Parts: sequence; C-alpha cells; structure tokens
Amino acid sequence: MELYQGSLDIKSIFSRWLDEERESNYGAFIPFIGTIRAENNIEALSFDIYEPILESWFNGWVERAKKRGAKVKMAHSIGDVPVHTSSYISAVFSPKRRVALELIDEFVEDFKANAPIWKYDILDGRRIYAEDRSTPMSGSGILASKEDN
Amino acid sequence: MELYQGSLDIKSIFSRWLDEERESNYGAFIPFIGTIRAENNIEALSFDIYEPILESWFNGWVERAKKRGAKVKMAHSIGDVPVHTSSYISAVFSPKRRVALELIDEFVEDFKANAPIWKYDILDGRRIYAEDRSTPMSGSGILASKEDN
Amino acid sequence: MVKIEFLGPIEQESLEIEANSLKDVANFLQNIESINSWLDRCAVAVNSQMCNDLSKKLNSGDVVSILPPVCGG
Amino acid sequence: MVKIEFLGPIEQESLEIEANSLKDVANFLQNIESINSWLDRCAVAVNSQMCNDLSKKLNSGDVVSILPPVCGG
Repeated sequence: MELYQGSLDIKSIFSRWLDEERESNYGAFIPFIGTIRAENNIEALSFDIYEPILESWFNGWVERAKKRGAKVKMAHSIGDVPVHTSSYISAVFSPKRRVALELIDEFVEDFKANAPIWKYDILDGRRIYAEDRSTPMSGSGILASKEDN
Repeated sequence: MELYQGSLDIKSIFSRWLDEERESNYGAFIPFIGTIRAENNIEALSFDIYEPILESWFNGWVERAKKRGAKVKMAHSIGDVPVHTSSYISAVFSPKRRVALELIDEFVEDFKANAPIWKYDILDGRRIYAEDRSTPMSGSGILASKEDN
Repeated sequence: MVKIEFLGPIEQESLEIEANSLKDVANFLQNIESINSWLDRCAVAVNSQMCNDLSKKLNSGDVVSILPPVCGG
Repeated sequence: MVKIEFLGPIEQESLEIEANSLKDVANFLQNIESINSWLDRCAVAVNSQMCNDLSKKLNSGDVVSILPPVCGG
C-alpha cells in the first residue's frame, strides 16, 4: 500500500507495478484508476486518511486475494487533488481472467464502503466534507444505542 | 482499435490512453492487460486476426459503451508474443465506477467469446492451434445442418 | 461466383463456387471431408458481417468467411 | 484512562475518560450534543481494530477511534 501527498503519478506507479510482476506469471492485470471529475465548480477534492485502519483493511484483502491465487496493490492520495488528476489506483493480478474481474469489483466496492478515508470538496478555497457522497462503514451506529439493560 | 505485430508496449499504450482522456472528465478508468503465461513449455503464443470482423465487433462495443456514457479502447498483438510479455490491453472509461466495473467485465468476456482471433502455442518452433482453449463464436454450427426440406 | 474463405487454423485455400444462398454453401462444404469436420463449431460471416441465417441469399462477388473457435487475449 | 479520538470531519479534539467498556464510551458521548448527532452513522475502532461489540472491555491506555462515513477513491 502506498500513500502520497497530492495527486498520484499514475504512469509511474502503473509502470512500476507492471515491472514488479512481470516475471510472476499472472495472466491478467486489472488496474482501477480514480480521477477527480470537474463538477459542482470544485477546484479539487481533498482526503484525510486514518492509516492504521487502512493498513489493516488492505492487509485483509492481501490475504483474501492470496487464497484465490491473486495479488492486490493500492495507492491513494492524502490532501488536495486538483480536478482531472488522479487520487486512487488499485490493481489485481491473477493467473485467471475470471478471478481478476471478480476481485477488482469486490475490492473497489469494499474500498468505497470501508476504507477509512474522508473526502472534502475544495470550493472557493474552503474544505467541505462530502457528506452526501459518503457511506457509513459496516458496524456504524453501535455507539448510538441507548442503555436499556 | 490498435493492432501491432508482436508484443504490445503496454506502458506506452497505457500512458497515451490516459493522456487522451485526461480532460474528458471520466472518473473511472479500468484497463485489462493480458500477459502470456509460461505454461506447458511454450515459448510464445501466436495470434491470427480477421481484421474486418474484429473492427465491426469493436465498433459495436463503442456504440454500446456510448449509450452508457462510457468509452472503450483496445489493442491486440498479431503474430508471435513471447511468454511474460503482453498481447492484449483493453480499457473502459466512464464517469461512474459501477458502469466501468460492469462494462470491463462484459467487454472482456465478449471479447474472449466473439472476437475473431485465433491463438496458437509456439512449442519447439511449431505453431499449434490452441483448440482446447478456444470457443465457438455465437451462431456456430449453422453450416453443419442437413438439408431436410 | 461466391468466394469462400477459411480463417485461422483451417488449412484450406479459398474456393469460388456458384451459390444462391448459405444453404448452398453448407451443402457444398459438407461434401469436403476435411472441412466438414470443422462445420459444427464454425461461425459464418458474409462480406465481413456475422450471419446466423442459413437462408441468407448470396450474390455473385459475395465473400463467405468460415470462422473456427476463437481465443483472443 | 481511555483515549477517544475523532477522525475525519468530526471537529472535536481527543478526549480522555474513565471507561470499562464501549458501552461506557457510548453513554459518555451521547451526552455531548455536537458528538451525539454523529453517532448513528459512525463506526468504532479500538486500538486500530474495527469493533462492532458494544460490550467490548476497555483497559487503561486503550484508544477508541470514532469513524464517520467514508468516501475514498
């Protein structure tokens, strides 16, 4: 797992990952690249990350992928990322096409739902939590329960 | 659609595609890269392509992707491709993550089943049709039917 | 005359025959033993368009392509 | 003493409280109005491990993290 301040250098990360696994005999390699869209007049998005939990979330996926003969990699931005630049790249390597296609879907969807990353719009220089586009992590709400025993 | 003699220069194709769509405001970009696995002692795989039908097959996907607000790209090798080098890269660009994840799966699976490309093992310098790994295209068998009217 | 071409691994030179429909092509090819063994798993294109219709009419100059099982990637 | 830290957009400095379980933490936080409004959509980690169990025992020095809705990518 790799974290970088600001936009990712996608070409260099992609090239390095390709080289790293060149001799690993994986037949299928599927990266997913997330790029900041120009919308709602934002100048950039900005990200906070809680690294210890991201690390353990990611290591869980390394193990899950391994059981299916596959490998996952991931890089994400911290801080401000201007529109039309990229904040996220993840990838699956697998001997098998089907495993790779299924795993990239599951991995990216779980990332969206459970990676401890918070997103903010940068609008007129202000940093505004993107609450409407955010998802409560699994297990959310347990601290809201009322004592009743 | 791009066809090349021999192995693909994946880094350069990837970088060019990224640059081509840098300002197109797609949020998700998912390439699929196929690399020749070392197995059964092969030295390389080799490919024949029937370009006119590949072109119309691909153009059908360009239209299908467009209806979902997305774009597809593809490059493939012709002739011999040594093990641990790549013969195939395709990609989906989409504003939306879900569309991109679904489309890359459908596109790659239909490519495997219906793109007019024939694969051969290169083994001891001989070129042997990979019949056991090949799939009859949809509509196969119509010429085998017996005249009975 | 209609041209029949054999793609990929089918080792057969192109043929020119008289044929009014794909059905005529089927009858003709079923009588060539080395080709007949391929037919149950081959698809067909006419002038580079895939075609599933055996009653498809053919005109002189049409090209019929015989496509054996594929495996790109 | 248990440390409670608030991640991402929750504008609250870390707190140190006496607590024997996550239930104690819940009771404490429900009484802070600006925090209570977040709780129904926040997940919890103890010492950087996600935790869904309100009866989870806490020891002095444990760190409880409050994680609001996420959106990476």
